[in-house]
Amino acid sequence: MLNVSVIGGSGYVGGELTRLITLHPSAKLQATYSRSHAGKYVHSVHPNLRGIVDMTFTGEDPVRLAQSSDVTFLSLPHGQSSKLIPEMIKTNTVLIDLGADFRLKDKDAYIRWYNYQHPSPDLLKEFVYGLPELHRAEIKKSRRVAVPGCMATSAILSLVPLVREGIAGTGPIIVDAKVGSSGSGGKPSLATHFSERYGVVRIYKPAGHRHTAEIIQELSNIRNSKVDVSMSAHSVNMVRGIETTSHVMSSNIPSLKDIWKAYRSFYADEPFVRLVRDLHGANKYPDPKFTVGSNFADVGFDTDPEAKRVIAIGALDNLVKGAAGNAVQCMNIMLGFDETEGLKSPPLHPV
Amino acid sequence: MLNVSVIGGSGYVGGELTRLITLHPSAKLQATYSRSHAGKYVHSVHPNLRGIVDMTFTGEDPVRLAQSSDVTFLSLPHGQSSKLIPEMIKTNTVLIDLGADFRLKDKDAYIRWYNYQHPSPDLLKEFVYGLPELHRAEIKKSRRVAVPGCMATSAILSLVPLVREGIAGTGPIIVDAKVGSSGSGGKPSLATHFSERYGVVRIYKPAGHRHTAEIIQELSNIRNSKVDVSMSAHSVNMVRGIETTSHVMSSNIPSLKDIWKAYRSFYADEPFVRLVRDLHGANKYPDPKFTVGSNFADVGFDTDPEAKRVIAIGALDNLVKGAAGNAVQCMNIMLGFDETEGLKSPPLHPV
Amino acid sequence: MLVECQQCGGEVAVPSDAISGEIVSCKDCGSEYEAVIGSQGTIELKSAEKVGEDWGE
Repeated sequence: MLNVSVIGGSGYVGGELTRLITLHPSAKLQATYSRSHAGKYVHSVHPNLRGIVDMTFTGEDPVRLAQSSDVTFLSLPHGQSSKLIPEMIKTNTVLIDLGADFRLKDKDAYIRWYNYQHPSPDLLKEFVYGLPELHRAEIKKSRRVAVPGCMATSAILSLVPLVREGIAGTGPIIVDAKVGSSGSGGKPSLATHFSERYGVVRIYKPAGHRHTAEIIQELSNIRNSKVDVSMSAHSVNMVRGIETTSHVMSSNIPSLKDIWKAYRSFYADEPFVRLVRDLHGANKYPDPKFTVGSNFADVGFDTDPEAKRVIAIGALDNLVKGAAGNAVQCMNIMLGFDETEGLKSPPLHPV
Repeated sequence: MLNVSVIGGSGYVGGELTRLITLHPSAKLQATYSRSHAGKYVHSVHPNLRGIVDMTFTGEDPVRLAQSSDVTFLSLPHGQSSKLIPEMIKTNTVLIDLGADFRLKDKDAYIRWYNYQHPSPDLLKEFVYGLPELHRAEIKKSRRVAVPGCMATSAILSLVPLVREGIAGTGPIIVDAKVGSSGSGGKPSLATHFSERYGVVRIYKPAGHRHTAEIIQELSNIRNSKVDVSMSAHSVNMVRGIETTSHVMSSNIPSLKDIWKAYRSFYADEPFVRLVRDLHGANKYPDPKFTVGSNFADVGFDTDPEAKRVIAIGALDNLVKGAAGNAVQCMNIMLGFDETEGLKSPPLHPV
Repeated sequence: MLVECQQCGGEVAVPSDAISGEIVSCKDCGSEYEAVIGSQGTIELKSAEKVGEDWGE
């Protein structure tokens, strides 16, 4: 049995990691660290886990916890893991960081997108960008993974086949993202105050959203040249879920059948990517409503030839494939387990 | 591996049974019957199951399906299963009816509560009321179970310890139920039209709700004398979930510590009942929000001595412990599996 | 070390290395206690309940 520690266990992602670990046949939760909730029972913060996780949060030094754990997940607010990782990296724990501090390869990108002077840029090359569909081989050989941002995951997965075939990347790509409230975490604020948050379609970041950096990095990597991507993000009336609609301006718009071929050839064997483009019914394209609680990323497309535009659609559960589920998938790859271990729950519907 | 058939697979309960069967290590879905959707892929009706259940609905005769199945679940609209069961009961399939047709022992109760002349009253004694917490021994010996109604399950489980200790049952018990939209199934109507259903607190049945009959039957059974129970039911702004607040008028109101003792002694070893009464935090009492997707029934209480009133609170997921999950739990008991087999998913939170 | 909760009769787990004044809570009902460690290592629980917050809507 793997000894697993979660550093930052009281947040929604920390809670989701804990939930998924209880479902993993070969992993056992050794400790869940939360400075602010130390000594409190896990279920006082995660009521869903009452009767399932009989443990209190620990306030013990996270580096010592990492030392005694086979796998250490870090789900801390931005800028926190880069304070711990320089020490943790000296232990032989497998490190999976769900924060943004080690996702980007270029330290200048952190200044540009996060207005953040990275304290240990030399460690950036130690971490693999934790998107199995793109970096499975590298993840397999590594012990250090940085889990992608939730919006980036949805946008990248929906765009990769188009970039690879040269359909996307010749012109600008505009990602229009819609996000559920769980994406902004468990800390209350005026923005998340029910009477203010309920029923909004709030474009909280028209431009300059941080996840754009990862999308540019990964798509440019595939195309071997800079890809022009920009993004706008909206809060909408849902708790779990991300939907990204990427507008691909392209001079080269093939037939729908060819696009099917591009997506199928790239994703045929992927356990967690589903192609969704149905001619009938109310649900023809990907919709986060049908991914809730599962590690699935649903991907679809359409074309708008007159407007020289291809539309790439992605939908996933921001807490699962957008964070904790993807982290467990990377753990499975690094530790040699079947990739679906602990991640087999079908989405709930209706919910 | 058990061969399992679902008769009535296109509804929300049929979809939930299908989802849970995919999680059961010893059960395999042999067929899912839907007259109206015969020939269509399961995921055309249950998009969440795309890539998980690669099967089409069958229109084959349900009695023949039952003949070739180890276990047959019936999740049909009210009045349908009593047309099939007289034939099915001659086969040696294990029969689990999620409809109301065989829940009540007294055929006159069907006239009183359902305005329904039961076509085969002699078969009523063949079925055990499928609430394991009350009838585990009988279910174990039986091969015919009628799964309780979702509101009845929440009310009964929250009231049983009080009835058993003579705290509830001396005076009237008024159940005030709040129900999610998935309780009214998958068929669209004006009542479920989004712009009409969204955000309501709609008391759709102030009196005479059918599930009252089961609550009276089971509580009177415990008390060995008629218990005066009535219920009002409301649709509220949630998809999954039931919350019942039962107002117990009682001349005998013990201390909170004694009530804890009554609940703990009855439910200490139950795998799916959680006692929820917390002094701190925003979530002191049971709330369906923390049961979504799991087979848990959360139960809690409070006292109002001046008003001679004890308040018993129940919360569960109407599609899981209120229907499909409870059905699978009964299957596990009848077939000798561990009761939690296929039902181990923790609730999702937040959702 | 398990001590009976005065509120609900449940079991309050007091860590073996608990020090006097340490706050422990009851797993079942959440009530909080201050651990009072006697000279011979006896453990007593003193209620540490301040007035519970009211989340009145």
